Amino acid sequence: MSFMQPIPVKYACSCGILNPINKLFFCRHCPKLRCGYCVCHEIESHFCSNCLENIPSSEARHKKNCCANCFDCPCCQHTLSARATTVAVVRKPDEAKDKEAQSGAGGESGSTTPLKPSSVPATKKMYYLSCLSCRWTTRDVGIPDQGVATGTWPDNECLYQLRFNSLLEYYQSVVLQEKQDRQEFLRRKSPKQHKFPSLTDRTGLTVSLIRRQIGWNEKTLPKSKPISISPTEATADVEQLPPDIFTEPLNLRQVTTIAQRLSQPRDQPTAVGNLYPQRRSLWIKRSLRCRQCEHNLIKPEFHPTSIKYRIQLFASHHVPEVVMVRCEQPLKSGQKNAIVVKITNPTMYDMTIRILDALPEEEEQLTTEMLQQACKIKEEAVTSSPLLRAAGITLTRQNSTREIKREVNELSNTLIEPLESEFVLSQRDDSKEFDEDIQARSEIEEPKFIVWRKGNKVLLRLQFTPEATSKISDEVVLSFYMQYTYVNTVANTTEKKEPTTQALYSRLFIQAGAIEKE
Amino acid sequence: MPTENSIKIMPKAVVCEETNLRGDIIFSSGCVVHPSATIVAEAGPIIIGENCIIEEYATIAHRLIEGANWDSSNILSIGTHNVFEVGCTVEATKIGDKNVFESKSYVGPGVTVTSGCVVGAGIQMRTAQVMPENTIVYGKDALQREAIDKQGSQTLQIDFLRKVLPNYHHLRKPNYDPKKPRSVV
Amino acid sequence: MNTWRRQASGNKVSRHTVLCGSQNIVLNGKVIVQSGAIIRGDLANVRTGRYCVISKNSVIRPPYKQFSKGIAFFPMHIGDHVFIGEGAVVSAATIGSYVYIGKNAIIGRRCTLKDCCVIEDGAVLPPETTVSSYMRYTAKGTIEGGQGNPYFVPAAMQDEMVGYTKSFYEHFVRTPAPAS
Amino acid sequence: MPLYETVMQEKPPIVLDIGHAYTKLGFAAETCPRKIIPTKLVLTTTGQSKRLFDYERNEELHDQMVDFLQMIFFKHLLVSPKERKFVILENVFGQTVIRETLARVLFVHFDVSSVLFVPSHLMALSTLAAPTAVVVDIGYNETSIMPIFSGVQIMTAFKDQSYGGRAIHEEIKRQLLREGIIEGDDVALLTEIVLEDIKIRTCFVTTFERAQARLNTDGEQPTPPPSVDYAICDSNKVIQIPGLLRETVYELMFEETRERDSLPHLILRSILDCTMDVRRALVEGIFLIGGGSMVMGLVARLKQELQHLLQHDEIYKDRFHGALEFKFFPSICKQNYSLWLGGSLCGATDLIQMRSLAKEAYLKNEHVPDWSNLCDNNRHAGS
Repeated sequence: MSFMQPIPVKYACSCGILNPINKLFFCRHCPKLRCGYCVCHEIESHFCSNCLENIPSSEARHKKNCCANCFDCPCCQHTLSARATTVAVVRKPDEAKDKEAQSGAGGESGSTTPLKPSSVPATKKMYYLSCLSCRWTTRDVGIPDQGVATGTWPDNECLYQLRFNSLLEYYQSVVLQEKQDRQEFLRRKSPKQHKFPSLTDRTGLTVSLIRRQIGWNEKTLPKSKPISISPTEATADVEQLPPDIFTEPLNLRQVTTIAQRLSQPRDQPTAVGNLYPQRRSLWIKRSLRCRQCEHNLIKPEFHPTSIKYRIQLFASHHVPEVVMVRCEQPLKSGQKNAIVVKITNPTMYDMTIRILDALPEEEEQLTTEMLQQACKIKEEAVTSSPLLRAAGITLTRQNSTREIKREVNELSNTLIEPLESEFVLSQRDDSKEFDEDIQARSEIEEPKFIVWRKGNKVLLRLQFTPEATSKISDEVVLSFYMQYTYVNTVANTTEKKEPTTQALYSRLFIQAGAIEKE
Repeated sequence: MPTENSIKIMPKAVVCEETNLRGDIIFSSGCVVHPSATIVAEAGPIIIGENCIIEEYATIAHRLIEGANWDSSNILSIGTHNVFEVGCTVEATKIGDKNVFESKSYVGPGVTVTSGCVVGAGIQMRTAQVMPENTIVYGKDALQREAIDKQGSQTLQIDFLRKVLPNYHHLRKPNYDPKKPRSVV
Repeated sequence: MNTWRRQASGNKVSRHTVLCGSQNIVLNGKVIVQSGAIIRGDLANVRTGRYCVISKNSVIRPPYKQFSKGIAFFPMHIGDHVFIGEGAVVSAATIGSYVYIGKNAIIGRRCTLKDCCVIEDGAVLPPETTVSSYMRYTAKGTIEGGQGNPYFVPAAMQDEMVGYTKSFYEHFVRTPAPAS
Repeated sequence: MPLYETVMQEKPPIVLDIGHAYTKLGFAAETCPRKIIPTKLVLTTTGQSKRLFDYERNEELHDQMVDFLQMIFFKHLLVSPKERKFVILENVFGQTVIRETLARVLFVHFDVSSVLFVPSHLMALSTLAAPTAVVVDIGYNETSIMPIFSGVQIMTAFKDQSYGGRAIHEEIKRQLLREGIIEGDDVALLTEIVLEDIKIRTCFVTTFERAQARLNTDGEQPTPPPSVDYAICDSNKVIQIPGLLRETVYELMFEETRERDSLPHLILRSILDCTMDVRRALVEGIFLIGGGSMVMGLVARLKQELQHLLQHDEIYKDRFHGALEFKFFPSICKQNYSLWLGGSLCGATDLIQMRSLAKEAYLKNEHVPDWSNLCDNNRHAGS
C-alpha cells in the first residue's frame, strides 16, 4: 500500500520540505504545492470519536473538551463500556442492597439473572462501567452502580477549589490596583496638551463636575483595594515515611503507573483503588488554509461520520503523479542506467510535460513575480476599502507569509539526462477506464523515451548515471524538474473569467535504491 | 509421541473434523473445538476439562523438551471453562479453570496459569512464572493487574455453538463415555 | 489444477480457504479471498462490498454478544475497497468502506470501523472500540489523525484505497499468486 | 465592576509549562492542567518518537517545537493558537535558544497574539499567597533553588545542581548493573520508561537515622526493605529489584561531598547568600515543587538533614544564629504542576495585558526581552 510503505518518489513542497504526493496539497490560487507544515491548521468541528456525536464548540469549551457520555478506563485508557445488570427491587432498602451485592458478584460480562426470580416481582436495570481491555470495572473501586447508563457517573471534585478562587480574586485585585496606580501615575506625569484651550479649564468646570450635575455616574472607578488573603502557613510537621515500608512486601499491582497517575492530573493517585473513570477527550476535524492567499485547501464536512470534503485540493488531483516502476540495470556507481517511471495526468485537460535537470532561471523569477503580484492585488483589494482606510486600519497580515523558506535539504547524487522533447499526456477520462482495447495513437510518432502509453498514463524511460564517487549501499537519489502545463479554472484577477493555462514546475526526488556490490 | 493418535471425546463435546489433533487427547463433555484448531500432545497426554472453547487457529501444545520422550504419566491437564480464542498458542505447564487466552496471545512453556486469568490479545508470556488467580495481563506493555472476581463462564456460548455447529460442520463423534464400558467406540 | 475459484461476479476465492456456512456469506463482487483465510458464515451472515481483499490466514468471525438469556452472533458488514492484511483476526460489527487493516491486527468483538480508517500492522483493538473516519489506530494502542490532519491518514484516503484495491485485483487476475 | 471581567470574557490564555520530562498544559483560571504529557513528539516527517529537547541544530529544535505545539493545540487543547494569548513558564536561568525558538514558533508559525514569559519559581510561590520562601524545584534535568523575599527573587542566591529525575534513573541503572541483575545486552531493556517506572513505583527516600547507619560501614546495617519482583514487559523478563536499591537510589541527593553540593547544603548555601535579616524568614519557609519532590519521605528526610547540618556543621553554626527550625509549605496541589498553577493564576489577571510581549513588539526586532540582556534591562529597570 502506497501510504503504508515508504514511497520512493518525493515532491519538494514550495516550503522546501520533501513529501510524497499523498501528503501534499495544491493551492490553485497561488498556484503551488503546500504541505502540512506550511499551511495553517484550523479547527473545523469537535466530536467524540467514540460515540461519534458532533459537539458544538461552545459546548466543547464548556465541557472542557470532554464527551458528556463516554469515559476512559483509568487503568488502561481504553474506552469503558456500560454493562447492565438486573437487580431485584424490593420494598426494604436493606434487602435490596444485599441482592445487588450478590448479583454483582455473579457475573462480569453481560448481565446476571436475578438470583431468586420467584421471590421478587419487579426488577430494575442497573449499570456499571467495564473495560473490555483490562477488565477494570467501576465496582473495583467501589463506585455504586447507576440507574442510567450514561452521564451520571461522579466527577471527582477539586479539593482546593475554594482556596484557588480566593487566590484568583486576590491576585486579580492586586494587579488591578497596580494597573490603576500606573494609569494614575501616567496621567499625572503627562498633563494633557491640548491644541486649543479648553473652556472647562478656565471656568473651573471639570468633566466630573458636569457629569455629576447632570446625574451621570462618576467616570473614574472607585479605586479598588486589594482583598486580603491569608497566606499558606509553613509548618514544621512534615509527612513521615510509613514505618511498615521497611518490612511489608510491596505489591506492585496496587501501585499505579505514571501513565495512570497523569491521566488524572488533579489527583494523581498512587494506589490502584483511587482510580476513577475519566471523561473521554474530544477530537477535531481540521481545515487547512494556505498561508499565502488564505484560501482553504481542505475543508471537511462537519458531520463526524462524513468522509467528504467541502473543499479538497489534494496535490494528486492536480499535479501529474510520478511512480517509480523499476531500474533497468543493477545500480552501479558511474554506470549509465535507466529508470522507468509512470506518469499519470489526473486533470481534465491535456498536459504538456517536460523533464528538465535544472530550472531555467528566468522561469524561476517569473513565478515569484507572478506570485508577488497576486498577493499585492489581494492586499490592495482589502486596504482600498474606504471604510477601513478611514478608520486607519490596515489589514496587511504581517505574519502568515513570513515562514522561512528553506533550501531543499536532499541532494541528488546522480546525473540525469533531460528528455530531448516535451510530450503530451492526455486528460483523465473515467469512461475510457473500462475500454479493453488500447487506442493506438499511431498517427503520431512517439518519442523514443516513451515505453508505453494508455489514456492518461505513460511509462517513460529516463537515463541517468549515479555519481562515480558513490559507494556500495549508498542510496541513489535522482532529482529532476518536471514542467507541466496546468489549466487553472480559478482566476486570480476578476477580469479574466476563462481558464488560464500555466506552466508549472515541480522538483522531484526519487530514491532509486542502493548501489549494489560489484 | 505414540504412533497412533488416541482421541477420546466424551458425550456432549463438539469437535469439528477439520481440526489438527495429534497424540493422546481427552475432551471432556461440553468442550467445543472449532475448525482449524490444533492440539498437539507430544510429551504426554492432554486432558481438556469440561466446557472449554477452542477457536480457529488456536494451538494447544504439550511439547517435548529436548531429549525427553513420550511419557504417558506426563499429563497436561487443562481445567474447566477455559476459552482459547482465535490464533492463540498455549504451551503452559498447567492450566486451571475459567481462564481466557485472547486472540493471538502466546503462553510459553514453564508458565503456570491458575484460575480466572486473562491473557490479553497479542500478549506474549515467555518467562516461566506462576500467574496468581484472577491475573489480567493487558495492553501493549503486558501490564498485570488483579481482577476483583473471575471471568464469567461461557456456558451460554457453548449452548449456542452446540446447537449451530453440527448444522454446518462434520463432527468427530463422541467415542468415550466414562459411564459405559470402553467398547462403545 | 486451478487453485482459485472464480465466480461470475468476479470474486477470486482460493480453494484453500475455510468458508463455513457459505450460504451465509455474500461477497459482492471482485473480492479476493486468499489461502488460509477463514470466514465464519456459520455463526452469522457475513457480507462484504466490492473490491475487498481478504489476505492469507486471516479470520473473519462475526461477533457475539451475551444477554441475560443467551448469546447471539451478529452479522458482520464490510464495505467496499477494504483491505484485510495477513493473519488479521476480525470480529468487528461493521467495517466501513476504504478501510485498511494491517497484518496481524486484532479487531475485537463488536468494534466499529468507520469509513477511511487505518489499523496498523499488529494493532490490537479491544472489544467495542470505535475507530472513526480518518483515524489511525497504532500498534502502540493510540489513536491518531482525524479528518484534515495530513500526517497519519492520507487526506485522499478514499482515492488511495480505491486505487490500491483495484490495482490489487487487476494484478491478481493477471498473475494469481501461487497458492501455498 | 472589575476591569478584569473583560479578560475572562475573551478566550482564556493558554498556560504552558514545558518541562524536560513532562509538559503541563491548560487554560488560565483553571484549577489544574488539562493534560500532563511527556515532552515527546512524533516527528511528522519520519514518524519516529523523540524527546523535544533532543536536537543538534537549532533548526531541528524549531521544527520539533512546531510539531510538538501542533500536537498540543490540535490533539490536547483543541483550540486554534491563532490570536491567542499565552503564558509560558520559564526558568529564569533557562537557555536563551529555547526561549527564542519558542517565541519564534509561537509568533511566526502559529501567529499568536501575545506571550507572557513568567519566572517559574515566583509563579510557584504565588499559589501559596506567601511573599517569602525558598523555592526548591526538583525537576527531571536539574534541581534549582531560588530564594524569594517579599515577592522579589534573589537572583544572586540562585543555585542549581544536576540531580533530578534523570540522575535517579542513572543511579537505578548503575545499581542494577553493579548487582549483576541486568547483564550484557539486557542493558537495552532499561529504557527511560522502565527506569522511571521502577523509580515511581518502588523507590523512596529513607529516613535520616537509617541513612546515617548505612554511612557507618562498620556498624550494624539496617535490614533493607523487601525486594520486589519486577517484570520488564517488552521482553518478558522478570528481575528482582533489591530492597537496598529501593531505599538508596535517592541518597545521591544527600551524599556528603567536599563541594558541599548535596541538596541540604545547596539550600543552606542559597540562604546564606541572602542578607542576614531575611534568613530566618527563608528558613521558615521552604517550598518543594516539581515532580521529583513527590517521592515518599523526601520532606521528612530533608528537614532532618537541614536541622542536623545547622547544629553540627561548623560553617553553618557560625552563620546562623538563634534557634531555627525549618518549616515547609504544604502545596495546595500536586507538586508537579505547582508551577503551572501559578501560571494559571497569573494568566487570569490583567498582567496578561500589561506585561505580555505582543506580536507587534516581537516582530519589530524578533527578539524576546530578557532580564539578563542589558539592552532590554535599561528601559524598565526598577519596574
